[in-house]
Amino acid sequence: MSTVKQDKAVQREKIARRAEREIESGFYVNLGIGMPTMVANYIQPGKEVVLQSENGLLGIGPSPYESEVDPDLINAGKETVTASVSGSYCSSAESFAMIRGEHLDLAILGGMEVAANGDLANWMIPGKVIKGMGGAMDIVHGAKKIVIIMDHVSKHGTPKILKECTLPLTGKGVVDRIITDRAVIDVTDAGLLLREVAEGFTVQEVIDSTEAPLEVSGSLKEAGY
Amino acid sequence: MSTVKQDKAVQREKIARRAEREIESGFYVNLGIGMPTMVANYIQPGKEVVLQSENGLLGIGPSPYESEVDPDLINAGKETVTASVSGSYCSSAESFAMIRGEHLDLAILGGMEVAANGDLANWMIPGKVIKGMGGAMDIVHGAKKIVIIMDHVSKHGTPKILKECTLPLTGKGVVDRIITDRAVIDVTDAGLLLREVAEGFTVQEVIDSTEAPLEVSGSLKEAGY
Amino acid sequence: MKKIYTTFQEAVKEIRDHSTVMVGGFGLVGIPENLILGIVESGAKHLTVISNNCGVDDWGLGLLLENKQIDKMIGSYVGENKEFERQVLAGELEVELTPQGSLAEKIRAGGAGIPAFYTPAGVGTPIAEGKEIREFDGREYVLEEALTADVSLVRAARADRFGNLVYNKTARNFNPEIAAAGKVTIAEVEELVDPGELDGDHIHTPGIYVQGLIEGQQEKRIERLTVRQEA
Amino acid sequence: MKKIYTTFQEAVKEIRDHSTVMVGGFGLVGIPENLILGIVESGAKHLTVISNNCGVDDWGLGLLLENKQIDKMIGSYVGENKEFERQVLAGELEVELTPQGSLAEKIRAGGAGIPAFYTPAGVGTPIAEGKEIREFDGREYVLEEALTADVSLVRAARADRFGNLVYNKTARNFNPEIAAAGKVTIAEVEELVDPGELDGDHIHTPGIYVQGLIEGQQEKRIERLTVRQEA
Repeated sequence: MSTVKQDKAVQREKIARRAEREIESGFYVNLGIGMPTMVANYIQPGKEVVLQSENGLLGIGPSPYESEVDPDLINAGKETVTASVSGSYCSSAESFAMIRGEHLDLAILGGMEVAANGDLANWMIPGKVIKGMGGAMDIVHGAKKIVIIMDHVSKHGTPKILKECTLPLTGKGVVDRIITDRAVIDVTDAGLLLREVAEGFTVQEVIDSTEAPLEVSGSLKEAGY
Repeated sequence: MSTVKQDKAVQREKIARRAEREIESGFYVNLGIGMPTMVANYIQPGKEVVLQSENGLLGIGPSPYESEVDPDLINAGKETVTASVSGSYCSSAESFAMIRGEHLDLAILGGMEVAANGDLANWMIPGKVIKGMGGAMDIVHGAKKIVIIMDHVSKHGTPKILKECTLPLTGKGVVDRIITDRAVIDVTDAGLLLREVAEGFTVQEVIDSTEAPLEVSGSLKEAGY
Repeated sequence: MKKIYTTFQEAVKEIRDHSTVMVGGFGLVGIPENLILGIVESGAKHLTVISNNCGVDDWGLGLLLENKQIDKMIGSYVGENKEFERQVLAGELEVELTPQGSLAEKIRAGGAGIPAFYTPAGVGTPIAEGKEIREFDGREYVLEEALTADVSLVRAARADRFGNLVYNKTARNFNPEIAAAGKVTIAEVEELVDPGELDGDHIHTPGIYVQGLIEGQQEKRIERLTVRQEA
Repeated sequence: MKKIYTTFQEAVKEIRDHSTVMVGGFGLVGIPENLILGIVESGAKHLTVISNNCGVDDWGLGLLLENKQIDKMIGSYVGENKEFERQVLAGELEVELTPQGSLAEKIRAGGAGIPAFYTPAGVGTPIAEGKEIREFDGREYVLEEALTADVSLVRAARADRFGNLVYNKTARNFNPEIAAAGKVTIAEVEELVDPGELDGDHIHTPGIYVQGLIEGQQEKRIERLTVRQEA
């Protein structure tokens, strides 16, 4: 593995571990496909958490042993999974009734861009082939708290937290908190509020790599994770 | 039993037996509370019929033997019933999804008044205490065919098939066929069409006891039932 | 693991004066008998109750009527109850009659984050007065809005400590939709079983909708016993 | 008793050129594998297909794409399929992307006689363009209309001859809603069981929604096998 790739993996783990701290015991949580799914690996023992998968599984268990694999049992990322002891199945309409009705405490999703007002873009890039939004547009309206996890800047080094999104939106004003490799930022009625800065970054570095104006919290946590 | 009551029972049986002929083998049918429920007693052997009860039972069986009674198993008239071998249960929202989605082939309901345009009134009489419409307003929109069974005239001898309903409506333009102790009448785009006259009545008697104009069918069946 | 209550009065403690309460059941079948008794004991007043029916004079929600705890009732059929009639005529009780299917769908919508939907039921009747009528594909429909509750009370046959519920036969009725539409939902269950005993393919109400559980002995009164003779 | 088919081509005979067809499944899980092969054999063209996904290049609905039988696809995620991409770019295939929850609810509405409903999903996005936006309780919602199909194809684990269906785990997904939204619904089932073997409390799709049945051997291809090591 190259150093760059290794760094990338370390960075993703750091974000996932920080995101895990958003999950309280007793929570029902939807984790998006990709990096958000990784968060499940870091859930602290002792926390009682029920993970929902929008394809109709409430109570995702660990990956199956080879001998346990059931091709009829997958998560929304189409990976084979198991069900937890409390697990139950439902149809897609029921699953999204559960989501849209705001019965989930938390959804942790990936992002391409987040704007100062909480707008989220994470489903399409004009000019590139459209794959579809899947359940993202429903889920952003469907949990009591929406946390977006992503790299703070693009692979070209440009900010992803913007004054206004440039990509087509997934949802308008839906994001509550952004967690990146550099910072934890809340979306408030007064704009973005910098709550934590990650180890190895300064407040100024975070501000410089964020296009949208950042208010610094009075209780800012430095080297927070 | 007085003669009047006996006559009444005979008349109800006559209507129920005629209504039974509306049911084809393979049909899914909802029978309203009261006289319509009686129709089930006359279903010909050999007809495969599934009866739906809007409280969440698809496949009503016969009344239970004393030893079979389950207080959790009732029909929409709140009578203890059994489930047929094909029987399944569902929630109220699912039951009315089934109804509203026009998956039932036929509903046979009682009526207070029917108008020439198919309007039905069968749920309230102003000034009398309101009991509620129950599922009637949904069911009248929810079967491929709506048959109303009722006495041809009120207990005061006045017509119940009218130019226009005088009572608050249950549904507008919903009735397909009316079956009474005197006649079978279809609601058509051109108005009411007299299809059958019951034994013991003449066409003129039916016309005289019907306020709405009646077209007489070219293939009229006399002494039809 | 959900909160397991041991007294019915404690189980309904979130129901306060002026609360909106949804209660499962069709007639007396599937009603949370003991939770209703818990409300009677609590004495909470000025309630808005959403339930298909309103019990009978001496059982079920009829007990709350008798005790004058209900200000407003939303249901589809209330004809089994003389005290109901008396209070409506005396102007003591407000009643909002709703077609049964619209009631079930309004409650489902409330739990499912759908603020409103169109239905054919009630078009051209007094029920549609003051509501939007709209044509789709040449047919008229009325706009109906969602219903939710501060507290929902349901009854299930079996439950596990995760709040998963299974109903018995036609005792299911309004219970699943009502469980999903309450900000707080308490389930009275006939039997609490061990984790893993309920098959995930057979759960009617997943635990996410349930905040508290209590075991209760049911009377299961029969309104219209109808039997056939043994052969 | 429902019609029991013995060949898949006969089972899909109602699917003709220009038919609208709904197909159950999420990814490759819960798809009616052999009924799809039946459509390939039938050669019916200019189809509108409604399904959450469109299979992969060499399996599931991807086979219909390969065979150029689809004119229009309504789904939520179509990213697993290179031929899909090629046909969209070449203007050979029309695609209507719909948020997954709205898609599921539009199909449910189609089966449930609800012509339209409001949902928050898609407000402020390209998906809401040209659609009515309406405020309820201070929040914006978009109006979405129901979807129905000429023919619905679903897959179940078990069925009886009355058409009652039971699904296995996450192979349930869109199947129950799709079964209810088809004018004609054909179910491919893994096992046909004797009348009375299915518990009435455990039926996922009641027989009223099903017009025909056929038993089929499933390949059940796995898209992303993910396992953990034995301890």
